Amino acid sequence: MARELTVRIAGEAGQGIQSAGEALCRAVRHAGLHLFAHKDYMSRIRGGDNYFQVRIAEQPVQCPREQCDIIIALNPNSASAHAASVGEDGMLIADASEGSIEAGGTRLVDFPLRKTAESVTGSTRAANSIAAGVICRVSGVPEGSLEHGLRAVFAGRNEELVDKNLRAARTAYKMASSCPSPGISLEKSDAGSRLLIDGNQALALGAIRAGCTFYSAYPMTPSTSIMNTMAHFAQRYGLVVEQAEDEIAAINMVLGAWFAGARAMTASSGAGIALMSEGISLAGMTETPVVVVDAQRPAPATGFPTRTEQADLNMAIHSGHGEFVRAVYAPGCIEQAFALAVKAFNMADKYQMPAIILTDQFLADSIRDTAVPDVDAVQVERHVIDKEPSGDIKDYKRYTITESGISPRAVPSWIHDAIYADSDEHTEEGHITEDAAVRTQMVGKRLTTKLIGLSGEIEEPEAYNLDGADLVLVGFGSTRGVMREACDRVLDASVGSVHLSQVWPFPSTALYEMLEHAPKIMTVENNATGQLEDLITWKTRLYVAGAIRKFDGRPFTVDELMRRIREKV
Amino acid sequence: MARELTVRIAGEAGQGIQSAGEALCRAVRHAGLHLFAHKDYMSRIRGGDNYFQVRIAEQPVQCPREQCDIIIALNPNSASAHAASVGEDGMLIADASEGSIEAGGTRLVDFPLRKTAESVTGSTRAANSIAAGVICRVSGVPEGSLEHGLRAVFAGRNEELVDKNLRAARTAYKMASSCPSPGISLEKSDAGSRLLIDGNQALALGAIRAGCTFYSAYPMTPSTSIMNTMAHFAQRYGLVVEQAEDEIAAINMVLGAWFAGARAMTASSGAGIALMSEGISLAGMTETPVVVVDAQRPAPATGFPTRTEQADLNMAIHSGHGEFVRAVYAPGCIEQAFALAVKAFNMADKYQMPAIILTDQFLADSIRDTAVPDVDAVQVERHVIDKEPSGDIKDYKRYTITESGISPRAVPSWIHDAIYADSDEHTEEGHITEDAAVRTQMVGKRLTTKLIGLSGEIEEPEAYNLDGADLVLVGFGSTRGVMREACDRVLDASVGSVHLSQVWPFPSTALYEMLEHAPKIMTVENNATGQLEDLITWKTRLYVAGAIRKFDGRPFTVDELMRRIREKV
Amino acid sequence: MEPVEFKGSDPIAWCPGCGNFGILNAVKRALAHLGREPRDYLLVSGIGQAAKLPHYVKCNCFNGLHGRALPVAQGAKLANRDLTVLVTTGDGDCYGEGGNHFIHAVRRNVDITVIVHDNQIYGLTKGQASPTTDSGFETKVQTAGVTLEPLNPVLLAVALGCGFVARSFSKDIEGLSELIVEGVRHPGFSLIDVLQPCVSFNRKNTYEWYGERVYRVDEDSEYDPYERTAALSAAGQWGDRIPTGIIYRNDSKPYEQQTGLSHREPLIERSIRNIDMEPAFTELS
Amino acid sequence: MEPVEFKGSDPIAWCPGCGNFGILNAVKRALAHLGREPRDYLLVSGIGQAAKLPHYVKCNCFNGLHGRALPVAQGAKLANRDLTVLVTTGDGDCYGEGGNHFIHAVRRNVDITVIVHDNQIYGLTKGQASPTTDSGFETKVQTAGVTLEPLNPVLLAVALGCGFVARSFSKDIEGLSELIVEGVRHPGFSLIDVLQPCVSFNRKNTYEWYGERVYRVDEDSEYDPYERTAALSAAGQWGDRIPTGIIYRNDSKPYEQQTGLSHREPLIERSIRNIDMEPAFTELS
Ligand SMILES: Cc1ncc(C[n+]2csc(CCOP(=O)(O)OP(=O)(O)O)c2C)c(N)n1
Ligand SMILES: Cc1ncc(C[n+]2csc(CCOP(=O)(O)OP(=O)(O)O)c2C)c(N)n1
Ligand code: SF4
Ligand code: SF4
Ligand SMILES: [Mg+2]
Ligand SMILES: [Mg+2]
Repeated sequence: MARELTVRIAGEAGQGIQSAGEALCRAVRHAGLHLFAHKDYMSRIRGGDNYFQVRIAEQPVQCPREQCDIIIALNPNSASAHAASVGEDGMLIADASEGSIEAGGTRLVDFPLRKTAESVTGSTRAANSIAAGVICRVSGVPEGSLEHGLRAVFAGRNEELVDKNLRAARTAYKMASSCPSPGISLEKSDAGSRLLIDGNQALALGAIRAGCTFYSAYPMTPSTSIMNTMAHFAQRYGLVVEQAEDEIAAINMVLGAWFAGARAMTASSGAGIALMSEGISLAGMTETPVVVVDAQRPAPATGFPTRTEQADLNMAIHSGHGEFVRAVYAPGCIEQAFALAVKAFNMADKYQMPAIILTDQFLADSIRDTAVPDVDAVQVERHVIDKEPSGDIKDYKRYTITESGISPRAVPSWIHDAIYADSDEHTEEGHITEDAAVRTQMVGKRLTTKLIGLSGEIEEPEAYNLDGADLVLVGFGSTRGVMREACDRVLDASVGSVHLSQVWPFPSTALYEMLEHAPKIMTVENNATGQLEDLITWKTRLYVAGAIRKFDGRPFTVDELMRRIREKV
Repeated sequence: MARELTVRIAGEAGQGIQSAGEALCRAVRHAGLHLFAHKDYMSRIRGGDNYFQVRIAEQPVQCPREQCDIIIALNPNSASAHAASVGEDGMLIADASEGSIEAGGTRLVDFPLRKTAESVTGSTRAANSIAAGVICRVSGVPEGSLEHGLRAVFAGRNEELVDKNLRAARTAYKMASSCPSPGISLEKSDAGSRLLIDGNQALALGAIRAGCTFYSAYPMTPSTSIMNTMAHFAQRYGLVVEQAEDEIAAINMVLGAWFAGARAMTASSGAGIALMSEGISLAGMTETPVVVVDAQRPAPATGFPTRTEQADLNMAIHSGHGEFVRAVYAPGCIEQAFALAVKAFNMADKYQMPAIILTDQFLADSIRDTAVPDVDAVQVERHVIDKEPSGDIKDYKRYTITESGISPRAVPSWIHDAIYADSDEHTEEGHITEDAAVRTQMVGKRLTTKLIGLSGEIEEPEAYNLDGADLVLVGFGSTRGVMREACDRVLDASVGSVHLSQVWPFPSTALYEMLEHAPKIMTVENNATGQLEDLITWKTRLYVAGAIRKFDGRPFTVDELMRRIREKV
Repeated sequence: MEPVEFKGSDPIAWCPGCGNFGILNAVKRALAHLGREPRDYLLVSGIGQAAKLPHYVKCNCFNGLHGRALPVAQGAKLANRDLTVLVTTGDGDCYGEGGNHFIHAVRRNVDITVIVHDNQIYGLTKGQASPTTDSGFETKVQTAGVTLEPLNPVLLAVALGCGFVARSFSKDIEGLSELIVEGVRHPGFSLIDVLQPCVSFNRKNTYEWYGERVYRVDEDSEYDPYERTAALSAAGQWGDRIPTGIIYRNDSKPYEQQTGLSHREPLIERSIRNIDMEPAFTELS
Repeated sequence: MEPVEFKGSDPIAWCPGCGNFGILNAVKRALAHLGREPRDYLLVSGIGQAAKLPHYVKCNCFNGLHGRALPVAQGAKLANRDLTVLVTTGDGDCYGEGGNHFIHAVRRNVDITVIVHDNQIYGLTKGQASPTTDSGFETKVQTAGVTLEPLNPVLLAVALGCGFVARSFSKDIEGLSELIVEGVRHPGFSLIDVLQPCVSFNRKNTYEWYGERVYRVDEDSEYDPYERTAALSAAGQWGDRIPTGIIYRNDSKPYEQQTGLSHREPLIERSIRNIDMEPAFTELS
């Protein structure tokens, strides 16, 4: 096992934990170390109790740990609340002079966070930068890296502010030499030149790469930062980013843009995706491509707005009335988020259908140092009739019956003929029909025939450590990293894992072949009913011997997963 | 086999086929004969080609035939279009003087429909009553019954209009003595005292019986006549019937009414139900009961607005984000529509969840003579705390954790305490929480625990002719009648059937036990992907050997079903 | 171009005598008058009788969901600003199911022209009250007569600051086609609410009923549609006298100009085969 | 009753200094002043910061979906007309996601009182533009500033014929609580749009900004809220001077009176255990 440290900054919403955490990530990466960071925050703007946790390691890491080596808390309440999360030899750093702290048996290191901030900057606001300074010092991150991190996060803000925070952090860095050491010092690795992005940024970048020029959505946690990222790059990449009046408008605008010839995307979380159901069905009927991201959060209804869950799988597969083809992708990491965004555009375009990307708050908000994506590994394929040949088209019919079920899609105004797209059952020309025979033919084309092609382009499930495994974990989406690491760490049994990054059409054959001889299959899901487990039963008839489910709104840590595996074997 | 006749009135929208058909139904029932009538109509108000078909029999009948003994067409185009639907010894009655008719080999009986209407009433509008008169005469329905039927249909209209139509029909009745006879004369039976209602009326009556006092919906074919029926009875039963601005408003108004202590319902077709997805999820989270009818029509999107399909099964089970309990009923006939409406209210109320009733255009618009429902066979159960005991309640918590998972539901203002219902994850008091342990407990209560009780109250699948059957048909919803009759009629094999009137929670155990030893299972569904078949595989792992699917927007006739069974065995 | 060059091939499914025929003729005339090719127009509609119109015209058509025509039209226009985008919608489609899109589309001010076939009824679903149905009107659902205040879409649009608000009568084919031409030429969101007799379900607001009431605001040569106060008062009129013509105008900048979209090539012309990710990657590394 | 008797037990999750505190106080005062028991009030809300309010008041609460408070409130009121039903909602909740319900709830005129915490921003989702955000305002999504025309909800409501239209400022606790009392007493739909500083995300429309601009329409003793023309013009004001108080009133009959509901026992009092189906069966046989 690589050597590592897990550190956490805890405090109220509004205390700047987010900026301190991001600065820390950048500092760590600058120091040449790998990291995995995730966020835990409440649905409020001030107060409460949030944290930002960074796992720092010599090797790449893809999931969080349960216990921390160092927790720094920006106020006494948070300190008390987080004391139990400090690991055996770890420490809780907090400002004991600000109020009483219930640290239990945890080693408490007193540090004058607010006072230092005040004395250096004249206000307590910079306590977050103080925390960043302390953490860097204690974890052995060089002072230069700390500065780099802070500068990056405050880039573009006024000089005075940047200066104040830098001074605060530097002072803290010095003062923290008196803090005890966690007893591990990490060796510099090769992380320095890697990207530092979260799951939502990766999706947005993938969409931009795929030629998405129109984005419309309605704000909803945890999808909103996709819109922020698209807006951020709108100018540079010439995108139109339009906040819609509601999610129904968003998906219908996106459909209009695709129909007109652009590539477009929308995103929301479960409630918004539920509202888009009818629009998804419209995409199915009119054979208009569309890419939709569902950044899942615990439901039903409003649920836990800022937490994580994987309980929209059934909805993603079955939402919308009637029957039509769709693809549902479930990226397991930041690289897959980028690559599958491109694939979703290609497939939506090719099969003229909705492509849904299922992520969740955990993946959306997790930051990891990532290799710069090889943009050529994921080809952008365009599936409308190009402008040049468009001029020669005669007697165009939008819904021509073809062998593949795919009717060549032309761009309005590029061809001479008029194009009719219709949400009623329609003729090849796209006009309303009531004819039984045409209906049967169109359903065949839209559904059965297209499905044949689509089923040939399924993302293969990814096997890890399957050879000789006594137990195989199966999961989809954001649990990929934690499953893999559990395979590596559980030593009293040979554990393998299979990760699905596409859940519809379900990779039935591939999965069956992978698992047919597995002695024992166990699903790992962030939901309560075992939705993946049901799909496996339905689609492969394989026997799932056990299920590890978690639905408290928190992601799996590798420690919890290992414990639960051990309980079951 | 009982002796029977199938007759059809065909013509354009706006020619009064609907009224003539209804008059015919009432005449037939008055004559003491049984009947099954269904409608085939286009999504337009004038023109096109519609028909109204009545199967008249000495014994009760529950499904349509493919071929007709008598078709009367109100214009030459319809005559040509319907000629092929006339059975071997049948006849096509039409007005050959109005235009050329392509009757093929069909026996064409010329009758001056429009001219007679004109000469008797001064206008051709009454041609529909002429048709009713002719059909009655030819089928042997007494003149008195014909008059009864017309009077019933025109009840409340002005006397002159009634008189004109009666005179037209009587004249036609006389003139039609010259028409050939179909060679069958039916014996009077006992249908005279039975109700004559369609599936939607049965649902509305069931809802009224169940104490539904608030109905809100947005018009959508084929659900609209539920709203019409509720509105029709609003005054008599003191109902509030409110047309909503959209389907989202409808379900949310209905939830508000339930929360306040009333019983309420909404209905739509697939597109509207898709829009309600988020509201259904809200019902799940707030544990507010709600009854929703999905009168299915062919989809996706707008599809075939006036035709039939059973392709919303998956959506009914999985719509809405997140995980929560729900029940989905699928009445197979008019009696079940009434009884399951009552049950849906009881179960929604008891388990504080959405209860969805899946019907379709075929059942919604089919009229059959039906025994007056035994209202005591379906008990109305009320599951809120009554007004009397409410006064004594102290420290009320809306979401108290109980052994059954059901938290007693109090009515605002009846109890002294304030009631908090919340769409966020909440404490027992109903306040927003972010706590992981509370979440886990609430999911357990809402989902797992309640499911235990709910699973004990599943409508059992209904077996027909299973003993020694070589082949068992399995279906849900509106195919009940046609499957049963096919069992009776297919003589070259022993065919049984199992009908599911509840599809969620799925009656896994009961179905498994019924079918475990069946030599061969075949599903019968009005959809393209075999959604019931998938449920059977997933939930019972039984092997479905064959599937009869129909998705052209038309219902199965018993003749088609038999033919398709024979092709497969 | 001639109107006949915009004749569609699909058989018409409206009732004989329906006011929609007049609107169809006016649309074809306007498209011909505007002089673009069929390929350059896009008609977007929702669901209803009105929404069938695009099938009867030779030009591009997206016939989507009930109530959702406006977002589709805006998305299409933003993707290809060279298209001339019109919406043909009903009073239920646009002000009922689609009400939220209506108010926000007015605010967004994308350059589209919206023709509402306002028959004050739900035609296709057989005669329920729509948002514009007069109070007291009885239907199978509103058995005791409509109790809701009818929506006045013209007043609503003026109140929302819509840059082009007009009313017409489907019988006045020439006047309507002129308004459509004007609406299309107006840079920004244009509303044309068209009084359209439904001969099957609206037995109150008939050709005669409208005929006796409509007058043109420009009969009064003083009437200045740029005057908001006068416009608000004209827009408020309904009953014995119903104003038609351009009720209100202003010169608010359309979305495309505000966002600079009108100075850039249309989104659909952008080559997407090899978008350079370096700048983004660099920024995020 | 005293305001303190309406104090809820749930800890408040708003930011210190938020304008919502003033609204909360005004609501408690108004409920106390109106003199009913906590059990007789129902507060319905959607999702957003504003929508958390009912948790902080001791009375019945239905905290539903973003944008959907109005239909829930209307359904509850129609089921039990004896409840006093209020809605606490945000500018995004009520005019954005819920815009369609807003325009039709005004038309339906059910006797509920709607308090919109109008902070001209999406607070809970961290500062995107809402329908009422001023043009030019920059956010993480509207990086080049809002281009849409801001919605004027007061003008919109007057144009829709709403029977009680008021505006207030959250700092004016007394004035607001009086308006709430008036709104509740008004038989029919009442709108109170409350200017509410969001100290975390709206750095433009601050306490000071509003404070410098608001004035009460009844300062002018001539102002008659029953005068529609004057009301339309007052409602149209925004910018240097922002009118508050009761901008518009009329005496249109509420839904309950129009439909006769107010003369019958509330739906929830109806015994449902043995409803007699004979009349219906007889009619249909
Ligand atoms: C989501 C949804 N709800 C309801 C319907 C049913 N529906 C179709 S058209 C229509 C009303 C049409 O009225 P209007 O828009 O005024 O058009 P008109 O037929 O009068 O021209 C309705 C309610 C639908 N197709 N989709
Ligand atoms: C269907 C749906 N879409 C989006 C959201 C996310 N959301 C929660 S609150 C909110 C906006 C809140 O703005 P506003 O109503 O103005 O309330 P404020 O927080 O400003 O008081 C949004 C978009 C949601 N919960 N549900
Ligand atoms: S129903 Fe009315 S609106 Fe529809 S086509 Fe017929 S006359 Fe026209
Ligand atoms: S974000 Fe704004 S509206 Fe929300 S609580 Fe904070 S200050 Fe108030
Ligand atoms: Mg209409
Ligand atoms: Mg707000």
